[in-house]
Amino acid sequence: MFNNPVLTFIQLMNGISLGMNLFIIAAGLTLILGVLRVLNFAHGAFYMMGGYICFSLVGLFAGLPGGFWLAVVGSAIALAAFAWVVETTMLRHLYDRDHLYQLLFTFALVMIISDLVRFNWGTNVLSVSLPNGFRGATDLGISFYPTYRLLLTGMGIFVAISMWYFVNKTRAGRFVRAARQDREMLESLGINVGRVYMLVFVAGSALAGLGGALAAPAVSLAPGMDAEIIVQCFIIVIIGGLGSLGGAFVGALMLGLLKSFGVMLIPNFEIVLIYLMMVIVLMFRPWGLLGKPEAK
Amino acid sequence: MSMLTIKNLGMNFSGFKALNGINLEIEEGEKHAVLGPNGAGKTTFFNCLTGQLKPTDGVTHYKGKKITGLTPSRIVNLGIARSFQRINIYPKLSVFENVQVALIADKGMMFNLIRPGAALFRDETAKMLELVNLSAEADETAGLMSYGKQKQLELAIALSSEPDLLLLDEPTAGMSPQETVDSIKLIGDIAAKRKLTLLFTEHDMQVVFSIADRMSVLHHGELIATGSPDEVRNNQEVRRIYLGEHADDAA
Amino acid sequence: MITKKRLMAVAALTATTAIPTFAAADEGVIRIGALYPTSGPCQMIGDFALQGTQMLVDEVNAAGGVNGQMLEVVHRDSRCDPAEATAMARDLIAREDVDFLVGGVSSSVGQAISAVSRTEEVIYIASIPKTVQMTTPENLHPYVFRSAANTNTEGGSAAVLADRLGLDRICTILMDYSYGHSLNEAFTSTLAEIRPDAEIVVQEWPQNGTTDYTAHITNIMAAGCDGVFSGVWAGLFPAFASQAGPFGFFDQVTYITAGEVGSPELAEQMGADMPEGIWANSYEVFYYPDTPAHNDFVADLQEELGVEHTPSWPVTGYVALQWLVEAMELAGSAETDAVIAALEGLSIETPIGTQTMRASDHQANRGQFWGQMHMSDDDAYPYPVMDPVEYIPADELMD
Amino acid sequence: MITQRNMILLGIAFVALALVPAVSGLFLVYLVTEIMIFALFALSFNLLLGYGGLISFGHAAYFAIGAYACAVLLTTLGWPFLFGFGAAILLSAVSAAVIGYFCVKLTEIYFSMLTLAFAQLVWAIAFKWVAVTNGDTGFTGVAVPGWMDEPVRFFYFTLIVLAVCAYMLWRIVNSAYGMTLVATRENYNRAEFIGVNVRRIQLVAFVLAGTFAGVAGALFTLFNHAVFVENAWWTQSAEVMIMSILGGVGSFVGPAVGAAILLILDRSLAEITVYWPTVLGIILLAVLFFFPEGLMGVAKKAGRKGK
Repeated sequence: MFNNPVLTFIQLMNGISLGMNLFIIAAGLTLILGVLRVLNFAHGAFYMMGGYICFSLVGLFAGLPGGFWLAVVGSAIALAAFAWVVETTMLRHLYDRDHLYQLLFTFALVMIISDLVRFNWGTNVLSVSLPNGFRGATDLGISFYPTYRLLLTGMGIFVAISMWYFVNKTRAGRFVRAARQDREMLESLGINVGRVYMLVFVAGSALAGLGGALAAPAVSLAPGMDAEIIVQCFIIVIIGGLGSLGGAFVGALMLGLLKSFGVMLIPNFEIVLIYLMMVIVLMFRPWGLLGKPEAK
Repeated sequence: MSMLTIKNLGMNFSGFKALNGINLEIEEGEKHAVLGPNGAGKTTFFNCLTGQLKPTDGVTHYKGKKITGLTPSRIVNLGIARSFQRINIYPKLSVFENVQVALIADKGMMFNLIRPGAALFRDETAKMLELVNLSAEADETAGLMSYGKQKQLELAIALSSEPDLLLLDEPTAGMSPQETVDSIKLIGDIAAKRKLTLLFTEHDMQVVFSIADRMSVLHHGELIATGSPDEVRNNQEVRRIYLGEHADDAA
Repeated sequence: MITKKRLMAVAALTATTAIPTFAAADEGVIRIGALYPTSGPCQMIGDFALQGTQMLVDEVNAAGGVNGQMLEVVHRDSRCDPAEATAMARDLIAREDVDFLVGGVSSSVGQAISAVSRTEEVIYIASIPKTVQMTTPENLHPYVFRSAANTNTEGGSAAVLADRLGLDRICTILMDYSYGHSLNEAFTSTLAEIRPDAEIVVQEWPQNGTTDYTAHITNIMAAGCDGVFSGVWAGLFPAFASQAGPFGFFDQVTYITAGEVGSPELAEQMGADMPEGIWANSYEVFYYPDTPAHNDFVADLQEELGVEHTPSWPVTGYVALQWLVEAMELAGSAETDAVIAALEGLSIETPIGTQTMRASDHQANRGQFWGQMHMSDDDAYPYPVMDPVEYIPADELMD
Repeated sequence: MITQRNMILLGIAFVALALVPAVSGLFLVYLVTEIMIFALFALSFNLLLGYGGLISFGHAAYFAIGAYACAVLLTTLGWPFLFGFGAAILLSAVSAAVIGYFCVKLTEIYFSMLTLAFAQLVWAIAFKWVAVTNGDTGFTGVAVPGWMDEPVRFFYFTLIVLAVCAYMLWRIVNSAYGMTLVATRENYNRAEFIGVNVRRIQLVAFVLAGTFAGVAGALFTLFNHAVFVENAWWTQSAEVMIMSILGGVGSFVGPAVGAAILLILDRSLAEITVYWPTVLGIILLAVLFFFPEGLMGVAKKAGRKGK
């Protein structure tokens, strides 16, 4: 296959753009996992909500210039608000409990959210049209490539850089890093840990919403889309390392590339291979490729 | 041959030398105290001996057998038990069960799927509780007892492993003066009765001199003196950097 | 005290299980157990199929019932989950005392209901599941009948179309589960027969549950085929189309797709996003054929659903029940053995034409509506429609 | 002694269950059979969760392995029933031993994730190995021996298997081993320092839980004459977890009661509303926030108050 450079290039782009879309969603998950230590099974449901809300907002903003972009931003904000409600009314009361109960809480959320979506939007497959100016393909010199997927790639990189900057270069980011390592230490410094948790949960969920909204034109909306994405996100987060943003970036790229080149190299068995990869990483490097082992 | 021979023990936490080149021999029947201020590396030292941590350097032999690199449970099975500075018991189990489980483990019954656990070693458990003066509290939930009693229970659990060598990490930490006196007397009695070799860390000088027949001083991860209490007390370096400068801490 | 409460819990458990009442076995009523998904990912299909079922029941009851007995539909949610469907099918038989089972959507649910119908000796009409496995000799049993077209017909009719369109280098993209693999067998074997020179160039198998097809799209476009046979069914097609479109995929190849992409529901949903000129199929389309029977059916359905442009799935539920009703009338009874005997070889007039239930494998000769998708000229219905549209019969293709 | 009284009550429950076919219609026979199968599954799971404090997220794997093995051995290979049934259980045990060996090396979230990853791998293999498992179509037409292929007979067969397994589990959790397992849950570190090889204790729990899950899986196959890939999907693992929590992980029978509650809720809610997942979700939230010890926890508390 590599004797066709154009084909190889397009597959590379396919893998990267898919990986970048997955990264946006997985970044939110890994952030929440790293700081709150909550295995958030509802993250996929948040992603789904983001997509559906985007669908409605696109209809609402149909007349406005840049309506699609407003809808994307609106979806992220809506999810942030939703997450805030969930966190302040329920989740925060579970932090001190066994993580089993947090897990179960997110299950309950998944059930309720999937019903909310069904109630609100029905079960028809809904699609969001590609936004104006992004329907065609762009000449990259080597070949043409769909413009919207280039945009997805760009958005993924943009999110990665902004998050890197936020976590590593800002004061609030320092707290997040500290909370990831040692909650007690942060408390002793007089930081309101509860607020850090809340902000992380809200920001992580907003990323899920953003990812869902951006994916909407590319994947179309249907009940059950949450279950598909959550398994992929867990794979990414595990491969990269729980809580590691860089790890999520690498994991998402690996998964994207495995999907694009896997169908050429090992057709039919990529699904087995993906889970095998997850098992092997956990067996030999449970903290992930880029994560750090935890001190006992 | 010494009971415990520690050679060149070192522990390196990504660049930070928590322990460095420790050499120490403990003879059978000895009551050996390890002194040092907070952060001197006492708990790390114990953790390296008992398998909780894998030292980055050195080897330890117990009764001629190398124990470095063994898991904690293997080391316990060889006859070394320990207590912890922070209370380390089964807080939700009853006091009785706390000890009973330790006896089940000691007698190698822990993989027995058939014999009801609650019926095993009841007499032995009762005896052990009597030994540490907890008979009256047998049915209480362990985590709800007073701090001092939890410490006593901790001791009972450690003794249930029927050790020859008992490591006690700050056995009187957090106790009131009266509790401390009682507790030290208890430990001394039991050690004598059971012919135990004791290795313990302590920050309270009173305690150390009342019970130890040899002692070592740990400072910034290094052993700066070993000997009888008098020898150590008169050691120049110890006086200079420990008793002299940190007299208040040590008191 | 722990123990007393434990006893109470057991008692409470017994009480709650006892709450569901036994259906009174009313002699005058024939009970039909319908198993369609009304939650989860296949809900849309289930809702419509159930409406079609109910419509026929209402018609029959309005006309005095079957052999003087009224029909009654009892529905259970099969949730697109075979284990659930198994339990529900049993529940319908044991608790609701139904005389017949109809329904199912996915192959696995079809197989699951068929397994129950075999052990419980209750007739089951598979109205939607298409996999040929249900009627292969090792799985066939006296109680299962299929009113849906099977994958042989669906894949075979696509091959007929490929032949007619003069395609010689063909790529396939089929979902990597039994539906896709069965379609593949039917398509390739029929093609080898009717167009031996055609070559299958590349075969792509997207994973179940995937939402990204770009790698497959790229492979197909690089393979240089002139036609593509696809099993990316209606539920997945919008995503596929939005990913393939910008690559110029649909301009480069002639795209023939199974899986009801031509259904009016999907066409209305996608609107201008439906790629022009692709070939797609449907169970039914309200605008064809222009026969009295079909027009009556559409009119009734319009009234039933309160919509002008009717969806395609109701016909599946409707026809499944039609088989039972006509067989009972022929047999003069609702006795299982008599109805089986009547069903075997029976021909009925459905809204979409005459169909016959083969005695040998209990498969109806249901054909497929195929057509090329174009934006409609009708201003009142500004959606893509099949134009031209035709019915490709099943008789030559079913095996 | 409480233990003895509990045994007597379980005996009464056994007799009450045994009377079900005599006093009720076929549908209760079916429903209770299904409840008994999932009760066994939940009891096996609780050995890990309730007694070992191990949050396995892939318990469905052993259920599915037992189920598929039973189907394949009896049908494809035509083994005699007892050999096939026994070998299926043995295979679950062996798989649990192999998988568990790696899983117990990890703790907490990592343990959960590795069990999930292995279970998904089992699912992927079941999905792809069409020649043996029949893939997503499901393995149907299982050769169930004639002597049990009748609802009431199968009901009694399940009841006896459940009673035997529940008795064995009961003995196990009350054994010296069971006490040690609880100790490792309560304080991993302390258990190590009384000389307990905690990993090995946990591995034994993993294997035992996997074995009994395999029994439940094999029963499921015999009951339905079929196995489906969905039985290996992670939602099945989630379901058994929900059952255990609903009933209460702190008591031996809790998870079994939870299995009954979930199945009955599932069946009856679906008849009342299409939005049954929401109702179930809200019930789950209520349990989480107000009755974290599950139904049996509530019963115990009420009992104490009553006294």
